[in-house]
Amino acid sequence: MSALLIIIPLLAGFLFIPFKEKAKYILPLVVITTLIILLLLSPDQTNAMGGWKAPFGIVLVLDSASYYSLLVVNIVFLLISLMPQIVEKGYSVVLLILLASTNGLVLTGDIFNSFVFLEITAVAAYIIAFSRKNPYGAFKYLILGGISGAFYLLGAIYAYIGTGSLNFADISVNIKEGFLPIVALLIFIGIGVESKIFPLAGWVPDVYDSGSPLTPVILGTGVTFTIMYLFGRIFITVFHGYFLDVVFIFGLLTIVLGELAALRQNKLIKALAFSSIAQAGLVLSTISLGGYEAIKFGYFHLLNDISAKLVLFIIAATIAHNFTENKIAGVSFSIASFSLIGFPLFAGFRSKLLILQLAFSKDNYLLPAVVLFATVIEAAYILKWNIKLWHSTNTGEEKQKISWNVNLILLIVALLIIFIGIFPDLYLKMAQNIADGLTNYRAYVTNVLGGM
Amino acid sequence: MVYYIAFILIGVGIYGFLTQKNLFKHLVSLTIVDTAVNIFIISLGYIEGKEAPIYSKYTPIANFVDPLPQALVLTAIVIGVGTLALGASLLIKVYEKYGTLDVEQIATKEAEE
Amino acid sequence: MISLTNLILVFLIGSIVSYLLTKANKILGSIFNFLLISYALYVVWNIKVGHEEVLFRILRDVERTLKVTNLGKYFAIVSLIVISFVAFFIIEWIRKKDIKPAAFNSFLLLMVSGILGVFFSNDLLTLYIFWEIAVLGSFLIVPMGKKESKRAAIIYVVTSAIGSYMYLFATFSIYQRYGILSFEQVSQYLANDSSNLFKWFVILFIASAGIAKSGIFPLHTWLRITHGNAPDAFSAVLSGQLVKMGSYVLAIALSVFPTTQLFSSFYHGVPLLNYVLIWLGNISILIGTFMAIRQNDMKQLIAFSSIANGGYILVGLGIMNSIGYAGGLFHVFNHAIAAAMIFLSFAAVVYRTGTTKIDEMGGLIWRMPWTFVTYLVGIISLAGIPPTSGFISKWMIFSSLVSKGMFITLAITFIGSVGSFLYVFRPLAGVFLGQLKRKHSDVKEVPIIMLVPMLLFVILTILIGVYPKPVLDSIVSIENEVGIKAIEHSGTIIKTPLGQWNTLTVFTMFSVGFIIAAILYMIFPKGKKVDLTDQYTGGEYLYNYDLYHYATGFYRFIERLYDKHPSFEKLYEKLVSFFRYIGYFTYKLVYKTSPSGYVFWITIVILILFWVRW
Amino acid sequence: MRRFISIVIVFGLIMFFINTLSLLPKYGSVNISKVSEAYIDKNVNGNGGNVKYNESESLENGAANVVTSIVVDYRSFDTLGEVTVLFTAALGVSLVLNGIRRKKYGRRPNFILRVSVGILLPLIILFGTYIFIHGHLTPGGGFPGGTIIAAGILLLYLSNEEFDLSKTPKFVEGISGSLYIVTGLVGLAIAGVFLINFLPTGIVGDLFSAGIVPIVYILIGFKVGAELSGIVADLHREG
Repeated sequence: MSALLIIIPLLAGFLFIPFKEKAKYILPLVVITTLIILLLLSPDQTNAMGGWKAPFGIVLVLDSASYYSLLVVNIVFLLISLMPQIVEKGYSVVLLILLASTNGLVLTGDIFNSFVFLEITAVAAYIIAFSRKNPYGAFKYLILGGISGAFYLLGAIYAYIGTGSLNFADISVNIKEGFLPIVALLIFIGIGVESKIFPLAGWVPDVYDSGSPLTPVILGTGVTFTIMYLFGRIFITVFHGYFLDVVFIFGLLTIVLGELAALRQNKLIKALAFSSIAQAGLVLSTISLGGYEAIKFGYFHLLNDISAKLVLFIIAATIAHNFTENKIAGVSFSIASFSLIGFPLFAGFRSKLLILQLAFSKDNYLLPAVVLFATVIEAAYILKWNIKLWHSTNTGEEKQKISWNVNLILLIVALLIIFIGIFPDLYLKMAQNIADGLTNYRAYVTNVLGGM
Repeated sequence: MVYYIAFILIGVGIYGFLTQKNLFKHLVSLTIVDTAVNIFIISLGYIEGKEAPIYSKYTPIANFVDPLPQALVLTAIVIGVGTLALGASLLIKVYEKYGTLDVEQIATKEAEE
Repeated sequence: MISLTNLILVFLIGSIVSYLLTKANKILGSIFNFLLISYALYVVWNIKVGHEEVLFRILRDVERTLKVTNLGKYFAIVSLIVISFVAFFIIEWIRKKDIKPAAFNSFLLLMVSGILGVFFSNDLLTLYIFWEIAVLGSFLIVPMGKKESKRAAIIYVVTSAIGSYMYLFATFSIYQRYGILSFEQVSQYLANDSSNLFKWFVILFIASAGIAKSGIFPLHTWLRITHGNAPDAFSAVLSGQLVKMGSYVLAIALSVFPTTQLFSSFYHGVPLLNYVLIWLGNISILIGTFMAIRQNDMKQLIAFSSIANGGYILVGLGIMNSIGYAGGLFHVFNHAIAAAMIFLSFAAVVYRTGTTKIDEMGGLIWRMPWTFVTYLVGIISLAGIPPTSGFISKWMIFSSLVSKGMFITLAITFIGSVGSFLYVFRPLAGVFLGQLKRKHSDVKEVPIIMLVPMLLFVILTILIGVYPKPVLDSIVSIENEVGIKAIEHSGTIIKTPLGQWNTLTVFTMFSVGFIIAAILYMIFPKGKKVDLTDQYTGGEYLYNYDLYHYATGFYRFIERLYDKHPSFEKLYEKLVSFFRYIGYFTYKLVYKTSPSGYVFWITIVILILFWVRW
Repeated sequence: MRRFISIVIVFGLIMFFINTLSLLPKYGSVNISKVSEAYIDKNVNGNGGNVKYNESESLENGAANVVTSIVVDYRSFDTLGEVTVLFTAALGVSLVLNGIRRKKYGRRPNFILRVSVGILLPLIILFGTYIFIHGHLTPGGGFPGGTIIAAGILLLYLSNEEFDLSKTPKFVEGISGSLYIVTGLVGLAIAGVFLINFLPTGIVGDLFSAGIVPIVYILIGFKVGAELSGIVADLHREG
């Protein structure tokens, strides 16, 4: 039954290809139906595609981790589909395909299938990254994605040679001991490019600054969450945290250099792109601290970051000048940026505090020092933009007025950020479930291989 | 033996990336890398003295090579084609905008903006 | 009487209410602000010490509690007095200024809620939370001032972020080592902790938040820009009160975790840590004084004086003997009142003339006499001349320095107070004395509502100068609470090892002298008032009316001595541009390169991991 | 200088890959993994074993070409993803190159080409359809068949200037793709499992054997043919 989550958007996409423009109206309907189906499904079930049991056929795993990640991704897509202003002509079909592929990435229990869905997400992302002004950025992203896809494929093949089958649970149980380093390295390269780790994520600023408002919003929130989930699924459940110390170092590098590079940007979207790189680095290094708590707080921080980024990117992409005429956008922009920095009344503060406390309890003094240093820099450039946009005297050339539904969504997310700041257990419970699903790999293996 | 050919081909593809200036050559190197990976996957399935995995008059009983890599390659090739097609169309747009496909000239043009 | 948590909640909700009210009508919103703040002052005034409340719970087992201590209560009363007077001042001031009034009022209340939380929090984490709320509140108001204030807000937040994040680092290392955060338990654990290094690290990092906020030496550069360019009335709050939050944390770091017991005495009973902090105070006194003399913008001049006075407070608190500590605390009160008074008078001057540059003004004494009086009493108290309260605290600090035998610090503090005469006189001469500029001829006195708080400040300073008992009583209670031998004082007599000081006799002497001078001034024939141009100067006819006002380059002869002084602002700017360059370097190298660059980085990562792994 | 560095890097990379050789089985002596063993003997569900051409009856899969059985039946979800990649690529090309007018090369295609197209085109189309109809019996299947048809369409484009498929590839693509999903959904409706093979699988080697495998492969053939000709059409358009 969980296959429906992938099939319905795909079917809608296929049917609406001849009349692309009208797809804009059915996009919200499709997302709502997938959400309803998701709510009807019970969290731990495994569906074998085509009736072939686990190590032989492809298996879709719906445990507590993938259930809540799907919930988050579909809600993000719902919010975006409710804002037709930012979706250009004909791109709704691409969004439908992207929704199908992100759901597929979360659900799949087979390494080659995850490669295929990763490629679908990548191809959809290249199309979204392209806009009149930015063909070169999209091309660079395509080359980088192509190469990383090839390495990911190599990793999958080595895993197949090592275990005899392509199933995640099978790989995690009986991969021959020599294969793990090489497979982990290649998969790390494959996912590293998408999850914005320092040296590999060269594409991020050019693609996020593609001129069309859709690109940063969907890539920065929905796709980032899916990739982070995939990272967690592979490196924790399948590899039992084997490669995480390397990822920790790369994460720290990403935070510091991401923030520094953001310091000199003179375009808001580029600065926010670097901020999302740094936040992704922070999430990755928190997760790679290892242990149930670390993963829980890592995903909690990711949830906060996603909600703040959603607001920031929408505003940065649509109107990037003074807020005097659209106040609601201005207020939600400030709230999101304060939550990003970690001022007390907002969500970001909670997750940063918990991450610091966790790092100290693991006697790791490097991560807090880096996090605090990065927050100082982040405070500098985010607040610079905040002030610039609130107090900019230039009467913006196009008096762009944000339409009411975009304002409404901005307000809802901003109030959610404040609500989480005061009562964090809504996000915490979600993060806890995701951490549960990812860490007890014994349940995962018995669920997939044992039961049929 | 074929593994060495596959690895050397990957090396050639990467070398193509590192040294070429023209963007279209990057696309070609990407295809080289893809084909090299496909060759490597196929070579992993070959078993000495066994036939192609098809039941037919000539090979009625199962005496076959490993069919799974061949199935995976089928998919990998099509993905390569998809990316290539999209890359080619993007290159058309890049050429339209910058008037050249040379990396340095594009960099100088972008610096002017 | 509502509890503290409800008071803070009232302020948080109040900030939204005042936003709506001021949107409706500016004056109504400001009056609402003033009433709310004075109500808070009333609640804080008669809250009994030791009252404790549970606030909410962040880290699983450690609850966040609010507790009223003498120290917290004293600081809270000082701050609320300053803010309520300024709030009264704002009722009139807000109408003319071009800032966004609704946002101004609401963020002011947000900041006050943060301040209340800071002074009454009972453990390190609650203090950090409310500290950040106060920083957020004040950060939102600062950019409403002049053009330069946009940049100033960023520098302000970054410096205070540096301080508070070091503080947070120390808080977490304490929590990880002991599992508790409240001040008493932490001081006990620290007392019997063995490793000296950890104690040094913790105290220094906690004090760093105070250093950043009260503008002590290494992190003092933000004061000039922020105070100079913030909206005028708000810079009174900024320097009168927000800087005191920094002194509060310094007081906690030094006295609540009793550094005297933690460390062996290094010099006449003063531990090495205190000695280092005292020297930081000295350097900031020197910097504050010498830089203030050079300033031409009056608000930036007083900003440097707050750096110097922050240094005095740190020196006072650092000595940790009964007189010195009391002197430091008393100076907190004096400087808060004096700085607020001076900045209010500047706000009044700017309200009328529109500029803060000293050399563009002159002779305002005739047009704005009451503002002149407030400014005069303010600078007398700031410089520490007897009848006002400023003198007592400085005198206490000097006497404790003498009794401790720290003569170099004594010399520096003397230079500081002499220097304060100098730089304080510059705006007096430049703005109020001298010839009245023609464009200011129609300047009238500021409206009554703005005058009332200024004159109340004047009365308060002189009253405390004469009768310091209420302030000294609370200082005695603090010293008992903190465990330092309290100073003995009765009414107007303060006993110190070097002799006693009777404020009443001094005041009577001064008033007698003042009356005699007034009588003499009345009796003797006054000079004939003559118009500027009506004079004969060797055949040369004076046609330029404004030429003879000598406010420009007032202390040029002194400034020439140290023109090439090391400027820390430039140093920090170089540091920032260094970071910016690293960012630019990575951006160019990794993010802006051609596809071959990307592939290069992928292969490099593979090779590194390959080389490391195998 | 740059060339020297890249040579060193490439050499390092190849050494990295060669280092992994020690793990891999020697070329030619790979032992078949348990999964492929099951695919060959068609006993994933345990009721297969010694399949013989033209004799064994109603097996769990029934396709003579084992690779096709994997691609379309055992791992059919992969192929669904696969088809989506091509679909997205075609969609992307049409979005990126949203030209309108057909690009005119301005020179008449030479005589030989115009005449030979008349003869060759039906053969190409016939050969292509043969390939994807017999997908489950002979090597090749939906993908190669579709490509051959698209090559035929390309030949048409080259041979005469005015030829232009307007929107037909989009329709064919859309319908065949959704039909593929519908067959999967029918399986879901009947047996509660997506993409199950609900038709009888007949004798290995017959034309009408192996349940839904040939149907799906024909649909894929149409879809791939339509998509690739769509891409060819877009590349031929202006702008």
